Amino acid sequence: MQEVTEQKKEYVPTIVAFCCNWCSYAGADLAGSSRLTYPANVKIIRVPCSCRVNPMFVLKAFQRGADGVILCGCHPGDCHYVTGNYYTRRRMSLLFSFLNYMGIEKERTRVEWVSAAEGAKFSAVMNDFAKKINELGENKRLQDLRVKEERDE
Amino acid sequence: MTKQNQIENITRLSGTDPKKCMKCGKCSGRCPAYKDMDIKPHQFVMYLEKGKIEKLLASKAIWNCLSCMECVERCPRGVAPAGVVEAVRDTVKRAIGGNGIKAEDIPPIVDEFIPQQLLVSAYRKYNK
Amino acid sequence: MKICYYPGCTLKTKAKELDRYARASAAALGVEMEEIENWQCCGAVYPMARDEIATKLSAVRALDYAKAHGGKLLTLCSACHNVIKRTNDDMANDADIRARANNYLKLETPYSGETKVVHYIEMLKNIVGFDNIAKKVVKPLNRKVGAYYGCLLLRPNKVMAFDNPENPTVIEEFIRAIGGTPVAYPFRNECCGAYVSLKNKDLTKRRCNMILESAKEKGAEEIVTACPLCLYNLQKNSDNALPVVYFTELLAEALGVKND
Amino acid sequence: MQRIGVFICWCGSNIAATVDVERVSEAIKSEPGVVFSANYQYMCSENGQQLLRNAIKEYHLTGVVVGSCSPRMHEATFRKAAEAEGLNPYMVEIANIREHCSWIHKDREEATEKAIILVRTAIAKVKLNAPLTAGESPVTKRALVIGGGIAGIQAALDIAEAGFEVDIVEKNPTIGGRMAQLDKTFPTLDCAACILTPKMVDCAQSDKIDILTYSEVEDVKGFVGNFKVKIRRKARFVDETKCTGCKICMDNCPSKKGLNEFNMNLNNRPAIYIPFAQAIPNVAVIDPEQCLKLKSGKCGLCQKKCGVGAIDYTMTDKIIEREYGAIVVATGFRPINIDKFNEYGYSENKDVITSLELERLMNAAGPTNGVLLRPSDNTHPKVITFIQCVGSRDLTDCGKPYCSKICCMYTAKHAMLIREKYPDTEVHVFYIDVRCPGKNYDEFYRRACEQYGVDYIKGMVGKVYNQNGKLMVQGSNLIENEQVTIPSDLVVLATAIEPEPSVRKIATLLTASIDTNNFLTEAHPKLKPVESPTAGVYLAGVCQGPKDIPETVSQASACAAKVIGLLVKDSLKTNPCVAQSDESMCNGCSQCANVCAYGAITYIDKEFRLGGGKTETRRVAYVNPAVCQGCGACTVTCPSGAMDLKGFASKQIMSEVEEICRK
Repeated sequence: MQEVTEQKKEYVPTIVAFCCNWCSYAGADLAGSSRLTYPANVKIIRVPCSCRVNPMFVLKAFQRGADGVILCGCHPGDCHYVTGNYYTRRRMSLLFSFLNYMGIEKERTRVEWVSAAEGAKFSAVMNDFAKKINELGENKRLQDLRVKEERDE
Repeated sequence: MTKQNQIENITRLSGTDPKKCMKCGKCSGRCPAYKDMDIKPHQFVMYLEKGKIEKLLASKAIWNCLSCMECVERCPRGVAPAGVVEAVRDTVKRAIGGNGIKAEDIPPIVDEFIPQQLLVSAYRKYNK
Repeated sequence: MKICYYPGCTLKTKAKELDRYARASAAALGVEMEEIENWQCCGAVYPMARDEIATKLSAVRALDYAKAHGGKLLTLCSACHNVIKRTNDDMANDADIRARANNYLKLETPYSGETKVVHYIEMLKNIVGFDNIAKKVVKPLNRKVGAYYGCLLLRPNKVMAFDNPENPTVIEEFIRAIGGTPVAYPFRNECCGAYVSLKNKDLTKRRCNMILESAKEKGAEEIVTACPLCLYNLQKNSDNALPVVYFTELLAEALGVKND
Repeated sequence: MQRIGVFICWCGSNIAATVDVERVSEAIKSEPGVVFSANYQYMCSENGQQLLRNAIKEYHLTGVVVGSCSPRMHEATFRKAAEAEGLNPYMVEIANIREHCSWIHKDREEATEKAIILVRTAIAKVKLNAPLTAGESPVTKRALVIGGGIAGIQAALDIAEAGFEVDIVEKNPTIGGRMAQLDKTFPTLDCAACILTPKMVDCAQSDKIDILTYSEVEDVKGFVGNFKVKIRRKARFVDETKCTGCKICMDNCPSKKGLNEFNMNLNNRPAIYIPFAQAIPNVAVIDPEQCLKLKSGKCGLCQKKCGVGAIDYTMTDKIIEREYGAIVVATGFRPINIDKFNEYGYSENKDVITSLELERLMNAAGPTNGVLLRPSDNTHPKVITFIQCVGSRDLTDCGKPYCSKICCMYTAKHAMLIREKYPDTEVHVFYIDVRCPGKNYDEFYRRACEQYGVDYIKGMVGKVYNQNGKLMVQGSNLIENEQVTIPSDLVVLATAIEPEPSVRKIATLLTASIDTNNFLTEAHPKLKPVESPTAGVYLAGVCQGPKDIPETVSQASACAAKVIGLLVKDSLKTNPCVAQSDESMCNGCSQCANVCAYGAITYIDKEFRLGGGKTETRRVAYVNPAVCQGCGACTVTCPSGAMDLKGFASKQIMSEVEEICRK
């Protein structure tokens, strides 16, 4: 019994997933209706387009103790807003390399293209990403300690 | 050298990607040495793509290809069949006994008009 | 004006006329061909295999010399032109070949394709000008001449950029400039059989007969070429449907310097 | 003070089986701002919606969160219900606890915890929601169709049929386009003119359609429902209202050496001409480059001979301005220039022709009156060789990387027609692949082989050359593994097609995006195939991608349906979730306008009060809410943080992030 409680207390990472409304959010819906599982610690935020994701949001997530952030958008060339995902790709590759420089491992951040028809891919991507984050463990690099204290209190 | 290494080596030497071939046959439609090619230019690309290089290494075509670049010039997909032929020929002649022409065979065929250019180019093409 | 000149081996032996008429004509046109020092054989064929470096070095040496002596290198033999121009393109655009060739040569400043390779015909067209040549013609040809381009001047077009590889016209323009009537025929850009004549004479003979007959059918009385190997094959490995001469011979004839 | 109501749906057992809905409701009750928390079996049902409405009324809710299925399913349902009770619909948020939770997690504990977090996240967002009102913009009930080929004609006819006015702008002197040049059409072999010209006449007779030929779109301003377009009416030198199309001018014109474009330059036409017998409008036009009077002032014969005084040498271009609610682009195609494909000898041999030239040679109204005679000597060709994929699927700089789609079928058509009309003719076709997907298409091609004895050779041609008066076609026969040479009398090249180059300018004017091959891009490759990403702009025909006549007509009718659906509205509701710039923060740097794919952002000079009676004028961004599609690209680009997206504001998303990370 004691052992089981110990296991329960094992660290569960927090993963924030930004999904564009037209492709990836719909892909996640399809994963759901196809009952394709992925870990419950992945939480999705709906945005109109992946290009709506401000680098600030990613930084905010890490500051608040997220362990991984993933952005999903339409495949290049298929963006509902024509070129939005190209901006995402450029912005995020820059941001992620900065974060890597700061010690947020490259594996903690990711951009994936998931279409509305790719429920299976959505599930596979989330499983894989969650596995990588589990391996990396807790992210403390950007965490705001004041936030952590508030929480622990 | 394993066969896989050999395939990779020929592909590298040829400087061409056989997967780009769409099998239209334009190269063979133009080849001026076609009748003397036991393996046709498009087949060089196809056999390399499929990894069936034994046929290529044993072909007579490598000694009859004129390196005229007609096939390279006309390929609509940017493939260079002549590059594959040359890569196979180089592979054969670099192996022991792989030379395409023997030194002792030359004097009898040399006439007084034969330009150096011919001897040098034939030697370069056929021998190590 | 002076220009660095790379003659090549064959022009010193079996193709002396190609060289001699070229020099005499150039002098008549006010161009001084300055043979570069210590040139070595270009190798006669461009090695296509990606790992061939040593075989390209003599071309690079000649190019590097010309770089320091006016920046242009004049060629005459089609084969030399092909090898040197393609090697020059490698040195300019292929970082791997450039690095490895420079490692071998240990030049003071690495060579990276700065020299401009100019074929004699390109010189006539772009530096002297066909209209200026026409003005200096004293003995117009007055006959029907078929130009034979062969492979080496034209292909690969991306690198050679000599003329339209399917429908070349520059030698026809040249023939017109020296008072001849050019005859275009479909096989003027097809291979004569090249080095294969040493191993498969039959193939070469079929090619050469086809070329000459096609030119004859279209009305040519004579064929001109810029390549000693093409000339040899067309003359010696064919049924001699037409006489074949070097283009420089016709130029010298028209300029009245053939016997200089 | 916010008063939030939370409703957790069981979705029968879809949610309730994995998520402890009772526990979720209970946990949420203590969240700050939540004044009502309940759960119900089916929130989307009549009763469920009533529960929501009652709670809004009873508890004076300022915001609503529904924990249910995906917002893509029922967001609209719940927003409507809220609106019916007087709550702004944009004060409703959905927590997706079905697709994103109950359906993918097996552990009840885990799923319940996640559901609580998702609902809390939605609460965090809704607290920052602002009431939004969809704007309205009026609709000009008139459509513009650019291009008067079969695509433009079909779209215009369908729009007119629904009772809306429509203008066709065509740059040539007549409508009809490429289809008018064709002889027969596949796969039924009916004559192109017979099926096209009645439609052209319908256009001319419709009181709803205004045909503006010899005209080009010069400028486009405005947005969906409200386009303002300038059209250049090129000087025709013939009064359209007077000309009767009697052709007396054509007979009398002394300058007869103009190349006849309609006949692919295969014969000549006078300087004053009507392109073809069934031209609409049937009105002459003067080619100013060729007309002696216009060039040198000498002549004037046509004016003297014209019985109705229609000729006016002083005519100049005119610009007219009109307003439209919707625009259909149908600019069509042309065959690519094949001068660079010298291996086929097109420029050297008169008897090497393109397929479109063959159409004219086979056409009864063509230069040979429909008798197939080869151009060099006007004799009957006995051996005809077709070469497919000339410039299609070609990555060199002479060709196009795509398949032109129509060539396999029209080559089969040509081969069949020739064998039908001249059974003693030998017909060969060199092909790489024969691509005939479509109703009755493959059957059509097989008929060419099986019934008409057309010789199909798998392989590409390497060279076409002239020998002893024959065109020698040398190519591969890959099945036989042989190089073959076919002595032919006529060689026909199935030339690749490309978008009519004028489409580039039109795309720029419309901010419609264009791909690397100059095809216009559709809004979605599957689900929005006729919409341009620019609202109110629709695409028909080859300007969007290679296609044949049936597909073009379908697409044109689809465009018309979309246009009618737009024009039938008196006003357009605009998506209120659009970008908005905080003018006090904007520094006018133009970055946002640069990333906007829709051209929704313009700059205005705005006066700001500085206090003390002083004012300052600054350049600030203005987002046109009718044009903005709400992607948010500009919000991230904005360096000063002035730009934000309503409904997905930075603060809202940040609070969602915080809530998810709250442990």
